[in-house]
Amino acid sequence: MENFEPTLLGLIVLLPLVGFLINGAVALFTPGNKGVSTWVGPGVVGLAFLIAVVNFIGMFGAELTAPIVRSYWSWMPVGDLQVDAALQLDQLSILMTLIVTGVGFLIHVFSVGYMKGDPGYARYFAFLNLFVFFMLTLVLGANFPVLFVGWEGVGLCSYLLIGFWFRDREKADAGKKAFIVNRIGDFGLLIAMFMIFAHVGTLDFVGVFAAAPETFVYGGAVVTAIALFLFLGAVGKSAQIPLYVWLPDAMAGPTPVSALIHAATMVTAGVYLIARSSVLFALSPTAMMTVAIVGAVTALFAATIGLVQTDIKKVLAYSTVSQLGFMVVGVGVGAYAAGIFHLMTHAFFKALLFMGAGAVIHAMHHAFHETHQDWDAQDMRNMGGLKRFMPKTWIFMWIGTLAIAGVWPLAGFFSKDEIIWMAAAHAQGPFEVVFTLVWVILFIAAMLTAFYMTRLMILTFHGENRSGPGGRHIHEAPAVMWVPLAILAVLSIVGGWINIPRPISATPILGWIPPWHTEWLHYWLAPVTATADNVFRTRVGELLEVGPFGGGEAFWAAVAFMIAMVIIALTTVWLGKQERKPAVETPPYRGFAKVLYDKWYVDEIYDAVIVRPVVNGSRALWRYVDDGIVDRAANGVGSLARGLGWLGSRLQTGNLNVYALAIVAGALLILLTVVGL
Amino acid sequence: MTEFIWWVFAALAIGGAAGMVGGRNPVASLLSLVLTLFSLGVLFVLMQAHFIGVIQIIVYAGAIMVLFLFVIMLLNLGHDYRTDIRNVGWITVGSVLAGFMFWLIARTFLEFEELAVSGPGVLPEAAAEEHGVVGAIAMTLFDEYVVGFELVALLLLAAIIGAMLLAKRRV
Amino acid sequence: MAFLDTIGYASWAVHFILWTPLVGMAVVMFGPAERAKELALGIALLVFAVSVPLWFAFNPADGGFQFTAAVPWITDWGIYYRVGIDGISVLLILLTTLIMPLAILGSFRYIVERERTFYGMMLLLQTGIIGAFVALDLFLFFVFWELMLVPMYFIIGVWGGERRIYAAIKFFLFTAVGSLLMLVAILYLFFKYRMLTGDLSFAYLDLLNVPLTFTEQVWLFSAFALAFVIKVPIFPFHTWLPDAHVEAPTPGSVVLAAVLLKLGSYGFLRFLLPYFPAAATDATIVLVLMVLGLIGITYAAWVAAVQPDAKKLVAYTSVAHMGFVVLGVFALTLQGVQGAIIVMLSHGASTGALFLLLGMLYERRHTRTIADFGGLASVMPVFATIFVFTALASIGLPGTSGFIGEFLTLLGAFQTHPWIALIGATGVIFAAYYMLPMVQRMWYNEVDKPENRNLPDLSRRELTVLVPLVVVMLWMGVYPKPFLERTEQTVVELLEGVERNRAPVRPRLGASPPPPMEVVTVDDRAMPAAVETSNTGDVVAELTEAGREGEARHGD
Amino acid sequence: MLTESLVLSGVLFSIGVAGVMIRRNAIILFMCIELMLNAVNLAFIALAQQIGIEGHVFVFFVMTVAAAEAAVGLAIIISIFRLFETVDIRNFNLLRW
Repeated sequence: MENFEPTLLGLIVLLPLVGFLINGAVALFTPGNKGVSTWVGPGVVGLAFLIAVVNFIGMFGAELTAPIVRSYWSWMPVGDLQVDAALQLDQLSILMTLIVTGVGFLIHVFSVGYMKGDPGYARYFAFLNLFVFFMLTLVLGANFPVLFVGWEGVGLCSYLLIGFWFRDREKADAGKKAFIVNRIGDFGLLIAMFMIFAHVGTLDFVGVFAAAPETFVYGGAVVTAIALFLFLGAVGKSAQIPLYVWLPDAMAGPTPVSALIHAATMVTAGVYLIARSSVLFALSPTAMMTVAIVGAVTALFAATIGLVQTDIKKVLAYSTVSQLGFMVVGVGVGAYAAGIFHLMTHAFFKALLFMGAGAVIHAMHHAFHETHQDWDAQDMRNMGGLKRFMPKTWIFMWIGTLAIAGVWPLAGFFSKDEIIWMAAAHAQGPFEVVFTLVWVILFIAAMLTAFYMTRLMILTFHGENRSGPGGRHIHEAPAVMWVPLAILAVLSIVGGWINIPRPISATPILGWIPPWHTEWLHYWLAPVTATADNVFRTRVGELLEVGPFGGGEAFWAAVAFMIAMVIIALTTVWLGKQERKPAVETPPYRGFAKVLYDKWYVDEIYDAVIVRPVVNGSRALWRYVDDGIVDRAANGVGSLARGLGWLGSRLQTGNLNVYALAIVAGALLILLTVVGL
Repeated sequence: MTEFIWWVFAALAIGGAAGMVGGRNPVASLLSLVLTLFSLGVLFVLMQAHFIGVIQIIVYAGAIMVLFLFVIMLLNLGHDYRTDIRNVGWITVGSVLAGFMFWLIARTFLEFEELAVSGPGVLPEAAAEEHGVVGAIAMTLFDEYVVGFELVALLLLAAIIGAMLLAKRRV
Repeated sequence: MAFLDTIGYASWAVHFILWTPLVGMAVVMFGPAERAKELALGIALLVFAVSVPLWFAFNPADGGFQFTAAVPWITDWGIYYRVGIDGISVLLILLTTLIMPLAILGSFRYIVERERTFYGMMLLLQTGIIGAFVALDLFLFFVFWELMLVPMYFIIGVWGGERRIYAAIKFFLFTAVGSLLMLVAILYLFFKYRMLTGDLSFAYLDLLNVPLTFTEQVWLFSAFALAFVIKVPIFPFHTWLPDAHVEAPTPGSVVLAAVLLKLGSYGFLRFLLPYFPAAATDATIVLVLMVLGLIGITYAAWVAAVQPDAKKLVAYTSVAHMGFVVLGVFALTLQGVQGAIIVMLSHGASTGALFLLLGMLYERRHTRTIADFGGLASVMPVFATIFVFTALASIGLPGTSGFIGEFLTLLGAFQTHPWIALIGATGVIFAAYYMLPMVQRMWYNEVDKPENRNLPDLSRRELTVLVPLVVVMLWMGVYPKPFLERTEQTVVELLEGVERNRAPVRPRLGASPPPPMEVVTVDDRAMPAAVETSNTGDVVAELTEAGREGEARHGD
Repeated sequence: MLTESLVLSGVLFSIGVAGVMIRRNAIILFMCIELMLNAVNLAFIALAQQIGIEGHVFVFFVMTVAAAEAAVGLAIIISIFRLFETVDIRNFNLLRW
């Protein structure tokens, strides 16, 4: 290893915190002062990004084989438990840092335009900076507790930002729901930490992952339990079945927040956690299978809901859940690099799509505001034909759509197809059938993705405008908003070129990508995932070269590309011909579409099966157990004493003769005991 | 002779006591009690307690009983002839308990007499020979029990004030 | 440090902290009525100022008692004024001295009648609490333990809400019942000690050496435990708490939640574990207590979630938090006990702050019903910020004190009772379930009540009250090492002692020359105290001599 | 005469006891108490012959206390009478349950 010294590592994390403090102070004491927030908010994140880039360049040349851990202070030193407030710099964490600060910076810049005119401007940037701070703590933390600080911290910021317009009860509710559901995941992460400490005796990443292969029995119950509890944490944060329900509701927050937190960064924390703990998962085939199944089912399930949603953000939200399912499958089948790869590309194109949607909503909102129309600015049925008014946004969003649909040579093609292929390549060992099934499901989900994204584009940008009188007031977004979109659009195109699978780069047409290293990300992340890969290789075997139904990676990638193109084309033609009306005039869905539109009634089922019983149970506990039994028992003892006292008081007749009699009788008793009969 | 007088006054004392408990008219009861107290005074004298005997007659049979009489008269209770003695049941129970108590007391005293104790102190006769009848008590009272004596004086004072306050007609 | 030596800090600090409030009570009660609050605040601040150097003067490397002193009191019964501080009590004392001035400052507007008596009672309460923390003589401890009840009874009963008498009596009876059995147990230990050694002593360290059979331990443990679990309180002895909190005036609630409850858990550590190690490690007893703690965590959280009264809600959350303490303590692991202490401190800061905040709201709106509020965040942003922060600290958000405590207790409990810790960890979910809806209904949503539209934000005085607590919560969350450090050695020795003495009958007394039973840890800095302590044995001997002579004279 | 005196004292005391139980007139109850006090005085005097002059001193004290008691007691009876217009103890039972 070269002599690589991280540059200002602590400052990366600290800068957004400083930003938070400044913006927070502004928000509390001079809420009208927007100038400070405009510069400080994006500025600190940009600076952090620059520092991350410097470090990345340094690491690029250094070929690190072990993580660099910087311990700042001893946080929880209790006996054997020694937890430091420490940051860890390695290939995975620098990559995440780059995504968080890079995409984060762009979204901050976009927000300057989007939130202009909001009375909570400074508060918004305070929360956003705080989020970046926690997210960086999460990805840079050198042990589980520090990661957990970030983990819960981003949950907090998500809560605060979803409920940013807290006057609206629905939005506040959504924030609350997100926090509580996330806490279920946090519970899993906590238990996992306890188990790790109980069995390994440390919570430092370096220590745990080094000791894990020797400490745990391969496939044993302990490591499976740990992995599953970790996965529970990931399920909560990365919105997988059954805890995905908070994410669609989370769209109540400002759209840049959805882009940053609920698409690009926070929700991918679960994927990061699994990749980070790859060793533990690799040691438990059962856990890996569970992860893969959950990811695949989520990918398909969310995609089906996305097919019929009319709210532009809801479509993107379910799309995010679906894409997160892809990533989870990636890390679940042991393709950590593929999962992280998709995480990265997804951060680009989903942030792009969300901010594009944000620009659209922004425009629609202003238009409806001008004409005092009481229409939903997010309902795609009220849009249509926007490409005329917002050509830049239109182009950028098409790029994002093609990227997410997996069209060559955009980023999504490489990352998504790698995951799909990896599911097939891992279809061996004890759960061969399962992985095969996962692979098929992912294929279907990918096709659905192409459909619903194309539908979104058609409904929003193509056809006749359905905005009523407001249509005349729709304008293109300002530069501060479209420039970040442009940057992300470029990244959505070229972002995938860093990790072109070897079989594809060897393929004639598909392999044409000029300057980038083949499978670079694999090499880059190899030091992080090496242990896990070793475990897999020794226990299960080398990856397959041929898929379950024959054909190699390049073949299936080509097939997927073709199918995606066909679906996009067909959808464009089919939907382009349909007649549409604004939301108020559209009849509600019927039949199966309604089931999909109502999200398979999962929220209602949860409400009936979990939420209501808990609330009613709580009320019953209070009324009947606490007041009815416990308190009544306590008061009953009091009443009993009072009753006995009442009985005793009957002796106090108030008649002196009786008292005299009692005295005499008592005196006689005493005399008797003294002198005897 | 002394013994005969003792028995006579003992009988009078018991008779007076019985008369007091059994008498309907409070004034009659009171006079019976005076008789008992006077008899006791005589008995005290017979038992070498000349000073106490005299006080008994002056203070007790005289002053205190007159106080009682005053009160009875003041409250005009003399004419109330409705009996205030409780019914037969109470009389039976009361008598049985009192009798039982008497039996226990008497038995104890008899046993005590058998022990024939004698204390370390100065016997009344000897003291009276040395200091005279009054001096015999005075020597003890003002020497060893002087604190108690003073306290009793305070007690009396307090009782007088208390009685005045209590009996005073509220304005 | 050098400065502290120069003024002989170690020799008088404890006594000063202990007795100044009592003197202050007299000053306040007989001072000018219109200056009562300022006087009381001044005294409380003085005590706090004097107690702060304890933080530095306390020697963390020493697990025993420091700043000790022993002065004969009722020598005929071996009762001494014995005080001392160890790692378990030092932080709790500091918490008390910190909370008191804040509670007093926080009640400036709340208390409008009988001010002198009120502030006098607060100061008396402080003496009682600190006394219970520093007492090293079981009799003295009991005196202080009971002394606390009196002012608290009056604080609730005189300045409370509508059902104050009910609440005050309930509080008093619950606590008194428990403590009476504790008194019996103390006397049992005393007489057993006398029977074995012929000496009379209530000294903590003397009675520690009384050998007990397992059965005896179980009975005495139960007697002590009852007193403590009622105070803590643990399900099903908790019902006095919501009533007391709801009816008590703000400062009463603050002190009750922040400090008074801690005496129960302090009792666990001070008495239950070291005195009855066999009982305290018995699998059944531990299981019962842990399950009760667990019920407290989950059940209280559920019940809290549906309370219409914000103060009652917070009161129930106290039960839930103290459940974590029970879990941590009876896990009997270093992390668990350390975590329990942190939870105690953290709960003191966060719940104290919550009660203060609710009190400030009450001063503005004269209601505590959650439904009467709504949308306040847009009216009072600073208030909202501090409230939300405190609420989040209370539910254990990482980076605040609550997390450290809950994490360590659960981690500690997991080492010995994984299943219980597993269920206990669901408390983090339920914490969000009770706290967030309250926050939302009070602070978010639309401002739908016209009364709420023009409420003033926090005043400077109110900020002064709250900011120190916020700082403490953050400090403990970000850098808890100084706190952990101060308690660690004591806890280590405590657990070692428990482990060593698990076998029921401890053969220490009589069998071998007893270990130095008087205060062993004489600190160099505690010079005058040290002289007194080391001579205690002789003093006792002399006094007994004198007593015998006296008796002989009487015989003549 | 010692035994006889002591027995006499017992007789008088018992009569007093019986009186307290069976009479309802407050003044007579009072008198019964006085009788009991005197019975005890008798025992003191009788025993003083054998044990010492202190017995006389005690009788002296008893008498003073009795005098004080009589004064206060009678005063109480007077004020009670003012209130209830009777001294029958059945009528003043405010202190029952």
